[in-house]
Amino acid sequence: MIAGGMTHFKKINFNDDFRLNVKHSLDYALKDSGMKIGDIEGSVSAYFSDHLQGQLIAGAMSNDFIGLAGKPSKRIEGGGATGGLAFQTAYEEIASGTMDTCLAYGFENMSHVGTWRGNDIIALGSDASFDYPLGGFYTAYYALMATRHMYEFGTTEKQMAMVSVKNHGNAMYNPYAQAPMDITVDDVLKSPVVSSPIKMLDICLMSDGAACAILASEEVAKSYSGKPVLIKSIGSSSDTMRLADRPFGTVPLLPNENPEMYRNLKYPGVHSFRAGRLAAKMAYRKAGISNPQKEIDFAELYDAYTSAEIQAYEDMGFCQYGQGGKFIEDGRSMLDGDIPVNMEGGLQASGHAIGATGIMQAVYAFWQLQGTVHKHLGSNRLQVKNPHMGIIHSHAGTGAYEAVTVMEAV
Amino acid sequence: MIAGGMTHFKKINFNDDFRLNVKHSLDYALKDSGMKIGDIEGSVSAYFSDHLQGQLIAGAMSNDFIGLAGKPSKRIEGGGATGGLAFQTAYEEIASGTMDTCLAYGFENMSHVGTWRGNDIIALGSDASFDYPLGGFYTAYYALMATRHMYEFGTTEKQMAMVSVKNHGNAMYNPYAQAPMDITVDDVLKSPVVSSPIKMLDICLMSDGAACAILASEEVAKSYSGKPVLIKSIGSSSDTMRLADRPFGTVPLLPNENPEMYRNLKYPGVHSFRAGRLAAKMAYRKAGISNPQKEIDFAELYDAYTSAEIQAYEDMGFCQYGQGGKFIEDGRSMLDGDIPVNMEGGLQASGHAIGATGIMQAVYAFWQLQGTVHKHLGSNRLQVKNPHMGIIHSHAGTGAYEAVTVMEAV
Amino acid sequence: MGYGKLLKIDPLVVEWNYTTEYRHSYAEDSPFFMELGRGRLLGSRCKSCGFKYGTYRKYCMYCGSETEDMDLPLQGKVHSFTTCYYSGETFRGDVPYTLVLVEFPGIDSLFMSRLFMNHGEKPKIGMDVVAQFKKFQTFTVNDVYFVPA
Amino acid sequence: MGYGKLLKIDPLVVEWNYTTEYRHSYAEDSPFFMELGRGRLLGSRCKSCGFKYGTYRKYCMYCGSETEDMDLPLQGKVHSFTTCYYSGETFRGDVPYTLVLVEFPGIDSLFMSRLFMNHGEKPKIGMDVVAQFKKFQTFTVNDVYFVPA
Ligand SMILES: [Zn+2]
Ligand SMILES: [Zn+2]
Repeated sequence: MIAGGMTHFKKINFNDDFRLNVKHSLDYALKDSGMKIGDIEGSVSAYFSDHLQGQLIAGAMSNDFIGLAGKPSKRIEGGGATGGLAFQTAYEEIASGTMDTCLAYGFENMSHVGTWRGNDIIALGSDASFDYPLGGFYTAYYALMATRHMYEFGTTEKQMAMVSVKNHGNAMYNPYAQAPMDITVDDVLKSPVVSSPIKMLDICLMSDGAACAILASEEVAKSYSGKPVLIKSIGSSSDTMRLADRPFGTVPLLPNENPEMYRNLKYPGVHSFRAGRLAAKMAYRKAGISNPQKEIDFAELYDAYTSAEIQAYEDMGFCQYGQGGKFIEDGRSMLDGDIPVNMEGGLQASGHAIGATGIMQAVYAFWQLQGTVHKHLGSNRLQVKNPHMGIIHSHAGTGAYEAVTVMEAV
Repeated sequence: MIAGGMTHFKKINFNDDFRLNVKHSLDYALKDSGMKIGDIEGSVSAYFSDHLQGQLIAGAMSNDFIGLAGKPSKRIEGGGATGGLAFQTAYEEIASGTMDTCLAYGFENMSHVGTWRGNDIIALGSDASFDYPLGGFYTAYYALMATRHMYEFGTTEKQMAMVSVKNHGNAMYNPYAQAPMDITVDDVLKSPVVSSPIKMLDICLMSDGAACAILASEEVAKSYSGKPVLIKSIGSSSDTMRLADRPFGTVPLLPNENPEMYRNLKYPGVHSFRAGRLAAKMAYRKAGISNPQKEIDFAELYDAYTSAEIQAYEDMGFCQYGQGGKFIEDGRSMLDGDIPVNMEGGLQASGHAIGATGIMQAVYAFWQLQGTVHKHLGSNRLQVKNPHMGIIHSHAGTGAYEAVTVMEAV
Repeated sequence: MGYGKLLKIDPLVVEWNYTTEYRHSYAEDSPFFMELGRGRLLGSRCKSCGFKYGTYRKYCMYCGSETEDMDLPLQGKVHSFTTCYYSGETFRGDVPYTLVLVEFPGIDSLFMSRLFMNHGEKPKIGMDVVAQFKKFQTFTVNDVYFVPA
Repeated sequence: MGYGKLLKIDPLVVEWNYTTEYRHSYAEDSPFFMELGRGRLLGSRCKSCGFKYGTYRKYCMYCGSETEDMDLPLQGKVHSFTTCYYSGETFRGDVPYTLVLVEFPGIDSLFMSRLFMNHGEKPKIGMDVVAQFKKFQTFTVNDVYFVPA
């Protein structure tokens, strides 16, 4: 990866349409790398739903707007993992020899529809025969998972609130963030319950915004950037769309785990994200990571809900299953912890413009690994100290798709 | 590629939902290759629009239905080129080393909404500010192109009708086809005008259906199939979404062309598909094809409209620009012509279940190159004699995306 | 869509309505929805590997074989729950409501449904619940719901 | 969506309505739509490479620079045309209608619009057409249309 850019994520941005958001993010990345649009050989676009855009084939529209007409392009969709999967697809465009430089860009303008309608539209991304007509919507599905996680492992609402406090607080130093907030655990606990145990301040935002990343083959990367970052490996997996269909089996183990740890755990049930674990396992294997707790220096995890961040600590192997609540309680994912998570605010506070999100994570990770946080965010406050390796992680549909990418400073 | 399958395309299929259509097509492919679902390492799904399905993240739903939960998957979208681009993405999954076997599958159930509403939904795949509100819909856009093609090159409505007669007639011998018809040029010319000069029988169908293709690395392919077919190369490109934005420049030349041929042609304007030409040029270059007229034995071209098939003859370099009408008139794309096109009926008569279409083309091309048409279609009637190389081609949004893949018998 | 209602200028924002009638076929899942009207809650048993699905599914996701219909026990336990105070637009009038995942004895996977309780009752993991059926079919999955046993 | 109207059984097919209000912002294209109300048809000229766009576009697709607004000539020629006897649902009441791509002298790209003619007149490539503006703005691109010159 040789450059990235993003727009300031906003609740409503009527001034710039999705195409212009993409262009703003791209102009930033081009300037940062000294590249011209003509240097880009093709693109992969990412957005979640036609229903949110009120425009179909929106990928092609942004493609010509930014000046890529006449070059290969296609759109990736995978729910909340859309951006993360598009980023991986751009990697594959290069790894397969199709292109030497590829732009991955993602966008979403979620302000076209109201919040309740937005919930409804996103809920149509669950089984339209069996789940959605119950009044199913995504906060409820994640809440069902959180309830069970609390039951299995003793995770508390207070621990969930700590994630919110951390991420909103981190965002105070991120000028791109939509909702920086200096809040307390009590503020979170007292915010209105949306779907028990998930409260308003446990939930990510709906945003208008875009992000992009320019990827290149190793050889070409060197000619554009003095500080490229290596996409070390990609991993992804899937699971059943319906929570009710999730199996009760055994944990796919990471190299630093053993079966004894989970003798009585029926996995994944609805407490954990099997696809997240499988995606991480694949990415770690390809990257040669045998102990993620020691080798990974930071992570951008998919915190659509605070509970999901806690679950992701476990899925990614940052701690054993069941220890996710304690992980945040012990401050290990804090900015000064041993594996800082969502240093820029995550989806909770940076924003969640669905198609853009996974690529936004890649850009933050890129800046962290380059050590250029001061340059892009205006201060060093959020810079992880000398990071060597980081991961980005996103998912869709309570884990129906998950993507984990390992990035390395070189 | 080691196996393929498809459902019978139908105008309405309320008995099988999109997931079951995918499974039917997959079961056929697995049986044909002797593979088990467990042998598939991951998948790429293809469907066009959430608006047509009434179900978002429909890729993930079919993924678990067919038994691929726990494996990597993602969805590709690119309008009418969706299936073609997904097929290429599956190729890249393997070429990039991510997987050794990959399933590409596509589906669309277009009977959820009425035909006029379907037109409206597909029209939202054009610029929602500048084009759609005019009463723009895709037949009209292609008609604007056809009108100009007739003006520039003298192409006639009768030549267009010949394409329809050919494709509907070919489909008479294809049990998978939705609308086999023994019709005459006069029947086509007398069918109701939809958007002048395009008439009802110049237009493809809207279908319910699915298709799938199993791809594998060369090494693995040999262990499953005695007759694999090589994906020789892939090419794709894009163009502006709005017809009004298309430039007036020069023709990207194929190796067997020279600038003298097109001295006075302003290209592409709205008479030709620049993205189709660029996609073909890329695919030919990678496949080492210097004269497509001599080296390509057959083609599955995107005949959403009869005019589009004529335009594609030229874009693909089967004849010079301007000679497309003559190409069909001379019978060169007929079953017994020198480059048979759409031997199984094309979108005109086989059907057009958008996400499935590009993959349906791949399956037909696969059977042709294997020489197994008799086995799959019940007779040898549509089998091209000893074909060595064929191409498949699809596009979106009057050529906003185009995909050309070269396949070779080995 | 097509004609705009002016919402604001600078930038110019218009409101468009988009509406569609969807013909939604339950297709191979039709027996499940039909039988709810007869007071039967169908699950599926794989003819080949024997897996018993708590949510109807005509084909086995583990071995690919066709399943056969089976009556689920009408009594089960709450595996997880949530009470919704917000929702999507369509269900705005229903809040608050409680969703549960139900586990049935001897069945290998779960079933999602609504749980109705008396005022003051609280859902709990492990609590016994029993299926009830709507008298007038809505032809949705809401034709079955659960109450405390 | 959410509640079904029964259409048929075996298989069970229900009809669902899906409806959304979209707040569609013309965003950076707003000046084009606003000025139609003042009888101006805006195109764009690239400040950097000089390309002249017949369809408004705030940024140049060739060099990426910002463009500046320019008045298009109100008279042009038909570059291509089609007459629609069918359409999408939204425009069902409008058929038949004619769409044209208009080329303007000195302008490098085209503009799509509706062409209105007297009964019996037929569109032709190369025919001179002139822009007309709706008196009451609909705040859509239909606020401008063409007639034979
Ligand atoms: Zn089974
Ligand atoms: Zn310019």
